[in-house]
Amino acid sequence: MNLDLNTEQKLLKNSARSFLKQECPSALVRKVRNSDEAFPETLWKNMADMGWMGLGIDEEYGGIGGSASDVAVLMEAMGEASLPAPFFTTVVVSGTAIQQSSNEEMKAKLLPLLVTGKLVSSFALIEPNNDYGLTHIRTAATADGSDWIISGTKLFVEYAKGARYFLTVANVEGTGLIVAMIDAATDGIKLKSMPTLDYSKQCEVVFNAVKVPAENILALGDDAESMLNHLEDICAVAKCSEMMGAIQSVLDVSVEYVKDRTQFGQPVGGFQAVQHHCANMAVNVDSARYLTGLAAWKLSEGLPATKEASMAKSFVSKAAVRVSKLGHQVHGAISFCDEHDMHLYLRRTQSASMAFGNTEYHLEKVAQKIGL
Amino acid sequence: MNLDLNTEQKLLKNSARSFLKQECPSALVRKVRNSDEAFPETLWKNMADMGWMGLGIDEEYGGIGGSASDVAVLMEAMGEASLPAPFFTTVVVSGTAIQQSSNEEMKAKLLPLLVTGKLVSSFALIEPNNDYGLTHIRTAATADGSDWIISGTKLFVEYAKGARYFLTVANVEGTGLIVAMIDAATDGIKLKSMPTLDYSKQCEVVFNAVKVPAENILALGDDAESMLNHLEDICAVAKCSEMMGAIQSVLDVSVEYVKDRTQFGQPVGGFQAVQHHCANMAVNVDSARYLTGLAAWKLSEGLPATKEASMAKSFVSKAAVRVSKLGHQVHGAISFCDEHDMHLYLRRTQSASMAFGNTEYHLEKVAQKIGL
Amino acid sequence: MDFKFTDKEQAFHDELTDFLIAELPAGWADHPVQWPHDYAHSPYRDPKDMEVHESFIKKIAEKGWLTISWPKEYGGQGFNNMQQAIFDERMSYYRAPAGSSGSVGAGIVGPMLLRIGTKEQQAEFIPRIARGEITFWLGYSEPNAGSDLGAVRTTAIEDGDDLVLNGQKCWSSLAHKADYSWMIVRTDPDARKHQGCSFVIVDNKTPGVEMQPVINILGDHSFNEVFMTDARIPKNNLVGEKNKGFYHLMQALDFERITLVGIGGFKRMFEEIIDYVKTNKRNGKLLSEIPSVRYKLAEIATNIEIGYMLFWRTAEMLDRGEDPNVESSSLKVATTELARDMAEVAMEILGPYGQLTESSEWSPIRALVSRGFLESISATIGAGTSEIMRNIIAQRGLGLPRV
Amino acid sequence: MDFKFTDKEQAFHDELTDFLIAELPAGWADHPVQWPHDYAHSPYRDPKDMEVHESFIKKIAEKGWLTISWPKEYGGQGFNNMQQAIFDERMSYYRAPAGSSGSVGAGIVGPMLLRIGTKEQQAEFIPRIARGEITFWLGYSEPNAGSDLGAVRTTAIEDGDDLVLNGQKCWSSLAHKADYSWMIVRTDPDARKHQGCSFVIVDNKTPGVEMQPVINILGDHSFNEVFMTDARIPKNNLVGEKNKGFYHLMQALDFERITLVGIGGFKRMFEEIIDYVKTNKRNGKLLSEIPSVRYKLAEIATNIEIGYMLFWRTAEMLDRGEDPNVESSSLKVATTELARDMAEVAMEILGPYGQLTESSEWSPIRALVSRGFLESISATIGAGTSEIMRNIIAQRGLGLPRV
Repeated sequence: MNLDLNTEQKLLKNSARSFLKQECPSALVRKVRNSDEAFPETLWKNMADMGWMGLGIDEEYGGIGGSASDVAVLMEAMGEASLPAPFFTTVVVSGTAIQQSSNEEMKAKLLPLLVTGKLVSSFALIEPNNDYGLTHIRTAATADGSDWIISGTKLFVEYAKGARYFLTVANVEGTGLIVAMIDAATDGIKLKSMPTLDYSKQCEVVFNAVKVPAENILALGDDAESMLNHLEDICAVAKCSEMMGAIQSVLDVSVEYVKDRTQFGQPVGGFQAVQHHCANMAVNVDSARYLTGLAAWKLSEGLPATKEASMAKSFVSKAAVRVSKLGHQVHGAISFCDEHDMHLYLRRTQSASMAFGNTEYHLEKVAQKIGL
Repeated sequence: MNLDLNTEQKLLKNSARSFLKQECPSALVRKVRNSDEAFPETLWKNMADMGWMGLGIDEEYGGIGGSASDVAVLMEAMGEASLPAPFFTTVVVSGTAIQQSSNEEMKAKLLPLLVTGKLVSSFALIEPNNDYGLTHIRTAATADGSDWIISGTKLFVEYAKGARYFLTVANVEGTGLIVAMIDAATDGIKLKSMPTLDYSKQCEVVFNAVKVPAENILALGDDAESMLNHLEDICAVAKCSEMMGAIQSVLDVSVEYVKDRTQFGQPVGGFQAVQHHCANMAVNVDSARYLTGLAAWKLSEGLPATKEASMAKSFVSKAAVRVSKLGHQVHGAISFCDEHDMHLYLRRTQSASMAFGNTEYHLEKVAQKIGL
Repeated sequence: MDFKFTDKEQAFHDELTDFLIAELPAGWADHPVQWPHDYAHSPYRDPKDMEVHESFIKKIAEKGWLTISWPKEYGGQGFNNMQQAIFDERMSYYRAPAGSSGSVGAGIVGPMLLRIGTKEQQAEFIPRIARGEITFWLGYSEPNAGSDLGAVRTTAIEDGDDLVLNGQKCWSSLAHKADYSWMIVRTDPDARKHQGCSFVIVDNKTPGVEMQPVINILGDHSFNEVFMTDARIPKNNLVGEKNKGFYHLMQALDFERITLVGIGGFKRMFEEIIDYVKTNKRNGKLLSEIPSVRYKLAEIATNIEIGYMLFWRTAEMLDRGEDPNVESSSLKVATTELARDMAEVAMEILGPYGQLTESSEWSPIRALVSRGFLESISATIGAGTSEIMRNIIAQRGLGLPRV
Repeated sequence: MDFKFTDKEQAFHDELTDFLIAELPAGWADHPVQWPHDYAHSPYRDPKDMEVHESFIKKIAEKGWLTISWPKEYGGQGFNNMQQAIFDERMSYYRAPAGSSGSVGAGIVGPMLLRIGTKEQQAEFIPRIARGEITFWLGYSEPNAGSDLGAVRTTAIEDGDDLVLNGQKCWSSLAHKADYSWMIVRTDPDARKHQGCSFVIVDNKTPGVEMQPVINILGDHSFNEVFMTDARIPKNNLVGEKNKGFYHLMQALDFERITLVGIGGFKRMFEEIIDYVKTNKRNGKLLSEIPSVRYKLAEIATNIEIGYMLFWRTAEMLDRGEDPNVESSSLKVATTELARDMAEVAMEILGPYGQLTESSEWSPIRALVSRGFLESISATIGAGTSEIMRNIIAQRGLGLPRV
């Protein structure tokens, strides 16, 4: 048993942190937020040059391999930096989906582009009738010769404006779900901004009788179901890692601040109430770290991971927001200013806590897995 | 608006507190706990001499009248003293039920006994199939000429062994509920102890074809339903008052202790963590007090009180246990000894929190009342 | 206990309610953009709403209701504090415009001037506050004096008939939109920490007073940094006893904690959430049919009721001539945590929809929840952190030692 | 991160599991009456179970497993701390008898003697601890030294070859059933608070050592007050460096926090609750079908998983030669709060049935929940309150100042 990172992961973590500190300071996060661009192209290119887009992608497609635990390390560093770029939807979600697919054509076509950063992909799942999960998908896919016609509205599609593909889930009446890579350049696609508190440039995406060639289908029926179930674990753990990065920063920044800030003639970190807030943050951060690590490890080992992924998502979603709020509380008014970074963590953790199933959603999954 | 007690209530409170301090010290609570007697007869007699059994009972039956708010004052003092006697089931529950009944015969027969302390009555509601509420009542009442035959098992019947009557809820197939005063001396009644953590001498009561004369029926059908609904509010508020008394004591005793107890060269009450525990206790106690007061006032005014009663029960049930536990925490190990009184409050609040509907039960009632 | 208004109070409650329904434009409550217990003060998305806002304040001022608990001679109605509380509750319930930072003038500065101001000061400021003509900002916090207000360093040194101010204030809410500051300054730099401070009124237009905007978490300009450099104010603007500012401050803080609550806003916001869950489906089910949604909202309803009672209690105490020092602290702890809890519960119920920041067809409740989530972060910090409030409750309320 | 046992660890885990299943009577786990993380120590309702208890301890001692992480020369197996942790987990999961206060000897005194004891002390005590022949009680708390152990006043003054003890210990768990005390005493009464203390081993039979029973919240005699009046012990019984007892104490407390957890007991208790809700109806519905029951139990399951990882972490650190001082504090905070939460959740789920204190046909889960509810009150207090644990995490873990 080793509850630390292994040597390669430590290296990866350090290099990711120093890269992002340099290339993705919080000033950039604010700049992107205030601009119309979907994400900073230069940063994206530099990330690709670091080889990150190949993490978790098989070597035969130009990737560098690596496990879910390695991806977790990177996601954590990105959470720490509030990365304003579509790594998660492109590499983690779409990369995993394409690799899992039996559609060799898509793999050969898209993965080499993806690993070099030339392909940005977004994930179009949620619909006006639902808030998460695979039920109530009304976006319809109907066969049209060997093609498919897809119509429906998708919400909360992150970084849709910069995407070249939409990894899309639709429903084939009577058959079940279908997972398609829809080329963003196809006729009949309309985007509308849905600004959210985490600055992640989410969009409403309307597919109006969009023609999708058969070769763009990643999975259908049972395959689609099992792909999406696996993605659910992957997404949950990745979001936990992202939150981990954010709250580790919250803790570090807070501890530093309360050591320094003086009130009533002593560092505020000397007050027992502040100390206990910080201790609670630390216990939450540690607990979140090990739970996330356990789930990522199970995924890495190819073991059934749903219980652990859902335990992590249910716990970290709550813990991360709790820690973020405590971070604000020990900072006081200064953390309520835009110029301070504390709220960036709060925003990121809050949105991540709701993404891909909130606490109750995942508690219900845990309940099922423990035999209830 | 007056969020304090009125003058009469202050007098009642003071006299009740000093009476109980004298007549019902915690040593008596322990003595009764360790003995086979259902409750201390002398104490009961002295309480009757104080006129308490007539509180809330109409003057025409020898009572002294008084509102739900007045009863709340007394219940609070009894909670403070962990009173080991059936005032609640006799005066509050049975007294209210008999008065509300249109059975003038029962009123004339039982109320004069009740107000003089000569009648002890217990409340037999819960059954093996349920945990609270009026659903799933399987104790069956069948007509037998002008009499009724009642069969079934009741659980958690407080002070059953000392009771002369059981206020009992049964089901008449096809007709609905029936509320009866069953004479404890009737053939076919068996009692078995169900020891609980609050020392309240609860019993399982088995009615085996018990013959109940028609004149013992307090209500039937819609009348029974409306009587029981009213009783539910009454019981909820009385239990809140009882818990209030307990947690006010917890707060008072704790504050006194932490001022006195020295560790690390200062009173432990000087430590911010302890201060904040105490502050949290105080805010909870105040909140519980006003919510309970509001519900009791609504009952006193004859206004619809279900929303307020359920708000109070849902909140106070949680707050009281929270406060009791904080009381233990600021006391440390000493409160974990039998000889210390702190656990008496914990026991009383925990059992009361579960009695007559727990937090979720009452939150659901609140939800209905706020239009959900 | 008795939870009924007196006939007079009830009559005022009803008159005010009728007035608000009659005078506010239909559907007005959907215009202000605010979460209960906010310190962020950016009330409207549509700038045109400011016209309604200003004309409504005039109407309220005409009724003499801006300052109803003040003596009639000072432009008030001579009503009691309970009626003042009823006014605050009704106004906040209807989200009626209360004047840009008007509450600081009418809620804090006015009552303080009536208690400790000179006749001249009362004559100068009170009628104008009552008519809604002038507004104030609170000059308390400084970079090194946040929770520890005893550490204020801004000095006000006598020089002839003037006081010369030097120093810096921060987190000065809406200072840039106000006319005057109600400021605590150090008048005896040699005195010990909690001695040597005094209250002064500072005209924003005083030469040497400069402001820098600070953008808050919501992207709004509500805070300012205010720099005083040899800013001269008349000695007459010193309010209360010189060097006894700290004693006055305690009372001023009580008023602040009570004034800021806006208790009716909780009820109104809650009603909007209730409406939403009763009319919106998710995953094939009305949100209101989900048991955990029902429990959570019932719990919020209960806590709102508690907030109301803690609020009425402070008014009741003021009417009895008591200082609700500890009670206003309990009120603040309870209602600010409620502001956060309600945002968090709403977020949980709305799922990803809760995070939307701009009104669109997909935003529940005019995208107020994401705003409330961020806004309420300040609730447990501003005007005394929850930690300071708990210290007060423990030390002043329960008599635990100051160590 | 890697959450796999090594092959050797896994083999031990499996061997031990097989042993426990084979050697414990069928259905044994239903006999002990205890809630996870209890300090109350009254394991059985049926006195006959004590026979099984004692014979089982002998079997464990024969396997050399009472002290598996000790060097072989001292009767141990020379296993690592992770194997020790596996042993603790399996034993507590199967509710296997661990010896009356045996854990104090094997879990705290033994490891301390191996680190700081003399060869003679090791020779005298270690083999007997390893064979389960002698048991210890912890002589830390005194009437004025609870959280503040620096305030111990019991003195041990040199007199010839003896130390003469005078003073009083309290909350002495199971002292009346043990043979020796592992006691902290003041050897230099003139030194400053945290100096001048030392550890001694005190034979219960020493003349001048008197005990008074204290009945705990559960009605059991587990605590004692212990009075030392001119009690003479050999100087050789002083363990570690004289007057440096406080440095040793920190390490002893770490062992205590880890030893006491009984992490497997959480899993076992939880499984019983799960079984119960799956097979019992209330109001026409299986308890397990109620959404809030499902959520609450899923949350407990998650927190048990966290407890397990915090537990393994301390073992991993010990194996790396690190002091898990902060980590054992996190472990204690997390697991003791879990012990309380699990009792509270079980109480909520069981409703009035949860309060039953004696096994009857109406008592769910052998009436353990009411016991757990009371028992777990002590969890966040004993062996260092949660407040002290949080101080340690903040000050030693995060480097916040001691003020």
